[in-house]
Amino acid sequence: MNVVKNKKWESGKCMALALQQLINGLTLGAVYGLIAIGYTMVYGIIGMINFAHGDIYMVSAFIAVSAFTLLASLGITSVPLALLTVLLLSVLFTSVYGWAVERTAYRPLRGSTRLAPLISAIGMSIFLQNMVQLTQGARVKPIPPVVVGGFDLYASEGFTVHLAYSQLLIVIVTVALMAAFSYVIGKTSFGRQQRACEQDPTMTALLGINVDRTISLTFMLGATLAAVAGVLVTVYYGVVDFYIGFVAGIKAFTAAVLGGIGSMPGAMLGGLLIGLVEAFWAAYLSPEYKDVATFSILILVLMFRPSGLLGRPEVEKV
Amino acid sequence: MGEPVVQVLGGATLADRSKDALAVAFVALLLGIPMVGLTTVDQGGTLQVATRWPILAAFVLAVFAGRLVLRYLADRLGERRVRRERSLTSSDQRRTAGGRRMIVRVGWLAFIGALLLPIAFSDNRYVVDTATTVLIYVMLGWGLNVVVGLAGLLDLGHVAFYAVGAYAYALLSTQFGWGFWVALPVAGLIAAGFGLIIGWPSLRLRGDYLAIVTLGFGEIIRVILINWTEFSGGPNGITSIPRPTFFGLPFKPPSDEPTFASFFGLEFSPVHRIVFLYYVILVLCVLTNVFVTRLRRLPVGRAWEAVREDEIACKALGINVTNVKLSAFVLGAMLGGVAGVFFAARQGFISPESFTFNESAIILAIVVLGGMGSQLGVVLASLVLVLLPELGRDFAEYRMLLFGTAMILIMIWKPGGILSKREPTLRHAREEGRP
Amino acid sequence: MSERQPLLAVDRLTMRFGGLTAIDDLSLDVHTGRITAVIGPNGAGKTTLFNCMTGFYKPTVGSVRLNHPQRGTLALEALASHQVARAAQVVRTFQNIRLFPKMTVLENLIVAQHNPLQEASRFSLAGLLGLPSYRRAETQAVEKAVRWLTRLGLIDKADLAAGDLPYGTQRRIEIARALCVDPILLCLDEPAAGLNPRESAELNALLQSLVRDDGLSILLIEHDMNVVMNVSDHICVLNYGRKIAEGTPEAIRTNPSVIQAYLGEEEDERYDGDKGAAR
Amino acid sequence: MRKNMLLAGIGLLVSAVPVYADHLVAIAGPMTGQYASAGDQIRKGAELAIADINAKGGVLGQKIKLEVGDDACDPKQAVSVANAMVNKKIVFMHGHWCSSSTIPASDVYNEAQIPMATVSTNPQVTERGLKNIFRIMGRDDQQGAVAGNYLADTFKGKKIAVVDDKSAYGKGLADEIAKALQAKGAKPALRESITAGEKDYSGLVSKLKSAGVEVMAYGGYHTEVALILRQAQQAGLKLTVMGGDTMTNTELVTAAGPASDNVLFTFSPDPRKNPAAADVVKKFRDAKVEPEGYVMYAYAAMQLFAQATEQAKSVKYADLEKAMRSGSFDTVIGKLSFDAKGDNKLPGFMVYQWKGGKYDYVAK
Repeated sequence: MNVVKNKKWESGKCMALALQQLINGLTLGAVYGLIAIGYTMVYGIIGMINFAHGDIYMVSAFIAVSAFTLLASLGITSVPLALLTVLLLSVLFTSVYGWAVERTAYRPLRGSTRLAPLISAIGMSIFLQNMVQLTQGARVKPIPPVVVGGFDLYASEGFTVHLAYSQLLIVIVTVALMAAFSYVIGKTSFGRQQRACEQDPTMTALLGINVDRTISLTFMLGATLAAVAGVLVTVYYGVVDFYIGFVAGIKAFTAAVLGGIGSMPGAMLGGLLIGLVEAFWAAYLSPEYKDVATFSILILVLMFRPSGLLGRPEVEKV
Repeated sequence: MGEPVVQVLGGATLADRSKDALAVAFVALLLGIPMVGLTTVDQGGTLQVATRWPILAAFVLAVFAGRLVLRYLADRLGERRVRRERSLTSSDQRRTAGGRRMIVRVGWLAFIGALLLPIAFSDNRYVVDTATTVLIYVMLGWGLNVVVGLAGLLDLGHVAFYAVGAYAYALLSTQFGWGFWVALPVAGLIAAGFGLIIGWPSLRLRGDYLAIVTLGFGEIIRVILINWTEFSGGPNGITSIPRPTFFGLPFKPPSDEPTFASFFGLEFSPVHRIVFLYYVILVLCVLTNVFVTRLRRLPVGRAWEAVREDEIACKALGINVTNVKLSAFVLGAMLGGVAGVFFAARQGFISPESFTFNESAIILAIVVLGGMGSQLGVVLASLVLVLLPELGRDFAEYRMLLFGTAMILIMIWKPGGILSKREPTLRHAREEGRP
Repeated sequence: MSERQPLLAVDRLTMRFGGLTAIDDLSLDVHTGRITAVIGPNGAGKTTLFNCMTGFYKPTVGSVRLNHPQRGTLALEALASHQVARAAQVVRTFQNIRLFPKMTVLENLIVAQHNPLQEASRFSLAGLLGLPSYRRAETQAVEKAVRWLTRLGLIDKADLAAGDLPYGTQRRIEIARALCVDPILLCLDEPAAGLNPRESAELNALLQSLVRDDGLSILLIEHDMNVVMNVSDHICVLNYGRKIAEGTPEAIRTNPSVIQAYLGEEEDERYDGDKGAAR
Repeated sequence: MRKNMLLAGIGLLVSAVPVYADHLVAIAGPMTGQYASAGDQIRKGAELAIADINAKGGVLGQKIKLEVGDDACDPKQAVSVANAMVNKKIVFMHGHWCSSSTIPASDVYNEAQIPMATVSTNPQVTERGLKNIFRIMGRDDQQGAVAGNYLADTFKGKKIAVVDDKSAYGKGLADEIAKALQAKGAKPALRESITAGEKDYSGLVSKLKSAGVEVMAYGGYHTEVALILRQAQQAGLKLTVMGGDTMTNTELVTAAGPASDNVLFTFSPDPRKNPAAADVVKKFRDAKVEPEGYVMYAYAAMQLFAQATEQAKSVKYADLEKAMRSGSFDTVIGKLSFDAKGDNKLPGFMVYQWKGGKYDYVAK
């Protein structure tokens, strides 16, 4: 008797839990996706894994914390105004970081071996982490909740599915950003130059396009997306520390490869997939093995689709 | 929008240089505002912004002056190099021959130095222990050098085999009471087996995909070690791992059973064990070096390099590329496992937190900084990468910052690594001289 | 009777990439002791044919049979690319030269003898121990390499890194390297591209001597009509993946459809060749 | 043979002659990295203690000098630090802080015969039969029992989840809490692990919510607790957390905000409440150091060394070890004495609660 009742009770709740995790997973995945695009763009244009990209995102989160605190001390209480200001500030400064990282650590290595920039990137990642630790302190940095409240979507047997406004914000900003981004890549002259550089940098240079500048802009654009992700994460979780770049970086890089490195829709898809896998695995199966699940899926996908989900299938050029 | 940094050619005027330095200082200002100029401090449970404008000003000024000086030096050096290169092209051939002899000489010197080190520092266990750490990394580096440097396979998960070796020895010795000398080769073989299992599915993937898959396997092994408590002790790790014995004679204070000290009539000193471990790994390193150097001159070694250079051409010549890659991967895994055994023997305690991705990154950095494929380069890079943080202990919190900076600077200075010259595996000129 | 049996028989081969048909129902025979040439405009499917024959692509339909004098009939389309070279002794070169650029010329040629040497080294054990059996094998391998290098006039370059040498030299090295595999059928993908007239004439002589003195059979993709018409015994013309003509050089020279499809382009190809030679 | 003996004798004589004018003592812990704040507390506590001891004339007529080792909580670096310290010929070590650093380092100190006092709480620290190690803090198993019993008594009938962060410390503590709950018949409703260092724990929160959990016993560090509390609040889940000694860190309050009032934790009796320590507490506060967390323990460790040395009249290992094992010492954390394993006999743990940015014993 008891058991039967329990079962029924569980099934309604199960639905609610699934819905809740769908929301949580999509939110998390959107953030991964935004960071992953930075990896994918840089890989597309110069064929290197920019290991410092996760740390660029971390830098932007710290900038956001400073900016939020500054605004609060200036007495700016309007949430949309504060958000917009912080986004702009963070994007501005973070893109300078993106530019400077490429200029100092990668450009001198252009045209050398494939691994040299990779090691330089690892060095840059260590540098940025420790730089932030030194200048901003090793302690976690919290901000008071910025966007509070949310909707209760659906209630079942004591479990309410809750969609926080901050989650909604993340999804809306991500969608808007993706739309703007496809426009930039697809329709503007920068986008054409960027795609041309991806295909054949030598030929692009011969056509009188400044390849260096295009690459710099690509890094800045990637940093912009990371900056937005950093601000969103600061708003959503409210806590940042100098180590977040590494964890998010590995996940986002995995997302980029899963989606097919070089493909921007692929990066977003990969990010969402990993976010969902993590959310559902954590809720239904053992959260201890969550990372094993993520990587196993990656490995399985690569076995059967060696260039990722949306990557161009590569015919071996002989 | 123009690029703020203008390429200044030789013969730049002071005005050009200061304009360039001004641009750089402007970028430094933008970089500095959020990180140096502003910070947040915790005041009674809430954050407050603190400003540090004087430090920011000093930072920007330092960048300006630094850029000015650097630019000037770079121009001067550039001019001189151009002049020197013009006059020196003819003796290039001789110089490389001289360089080769130099490398051999440096190698021997390093070996003799390594041999004498414990005698020179017989009462300094810190030096000997640090040297052991260097040798562990040399071993790891040589293992990964086969995979990355020779076969050109980007492996970001080498730490997996290091972990497998360490855990294999720890479990074999604590659970089954195996001695160091039996467990050492077995642990190496187990690591090689893991190399086979991981390599077989992933080696068909192309360059960077291989990188992320190996990274994934490295993480998977670490996560399993953390969670499978019954098997690996979970996060607690494995404690009280037996130390190696001198062919059955333990390094212990005098007791009833014969010990190393009592057998040789020495006074007991804990340094004996450390020196002994050092010599064991030194001997093994020498063996590894001979082994890898010889392999490189054999068909399999040449095939590794050929696969690195052009996989498709290898296939067209009838070389089974998968087998060649797998052999490199398995050998690298085995050497990684052996290094892991030494790590466990040095620590006496292992836990999953010693086998994170950071460790893989350091090993890879050793290979690339040293110069891909160069045996001596790995030794030099291990010295740099192990000693830098150790010497940097006095710099305390600046230590890792300097470490990261050094990695970038060395790469910019020598993108091919410290020793990037490739040595041919055989020569026609000498072949003809043969009887 | 066995004279009649072709060395290599391509039978109704079709290769599609998505919607694009690169080779369409192609049949072709290559006979022992002859130089067979495949010509056709750019994009006619010549290199794709090579890739299908040598295991780099799996053909959509059709078969490629090799009648090996010792090993019987082999289905090349089912073999992995390295097996084509190893078991069937069909060895190819590449249109865009694929040497091992950082290795020396001699090393390039020794790598080509990987399989017999690897066997002699007995899983590297004999090699590690430096056993005489292995040392003998290595000496023989070096001797063979030196023989080919001498014959192709490359011996003074033996210890130089292959990637640093001029284009024409690299082409010859690639051929020498392929010869070290002991092929029965040598497939050359535009061996004369980028050669100057003198080098091209030397190539003609080399190809003919390989067939005459060494008993090789050669399948050739070439744009340089000089080479094709002078050395080929048999020519097959492709256009848009289809065979449009086949026959002796004389027959091809006068074939109207070939002239229409291909020779109209000859001027362009000449120009290309000159430009390559000028590099 | 005789010559050997002679040499050994000379060696002994030489080593008996003090080479250093000062007694070198050392602390080791995470001075950099994620847990740098704990290392900082230890350093501040030790520095003041040594200043005080030296002001009173040092020990055995000689001053004490402090060496600081940074292991960043990395086991590999811990062994390096230990070797470096042995080489500097320290006579006493207070450290390390992370159990995973203390365990491998203690082997080195044991071999070199250097006594050590540690605050690492993992049972393995003293369970390996090493004679040189003394623990001045409670053990995770005691801690877990206190926390488990308190939870079972206070939150009778409510659903309790036990969660850990897969660190040696966290898992050990969580296992002991779960065991204590079981013993009291309050079976945990959920037993989960999370990965420390991540930011997203919404999966865990959803799971707690769907299981109707109101109380979460947590083994791990404060950073994750702050995040879980924030995310629980966001998801509309009111959660009470029971943690271990790491919750003493004020970062918890900064990061979790008002939700930190829902955090209970176990910690040794607050040394600041020890009337005998009032002077020292005042001294710290005058120096603008709040004697929280491990500050007083570091002070006590140095007191332990000074008093043991005076009792033994020697800094030689054999004498010191004997004095420490048999003696009893008046320190700012109470009267210290040790059992055969090296665990102290102080009354173990109290339950605390955060209230408005300060922690105090929980109101009964």
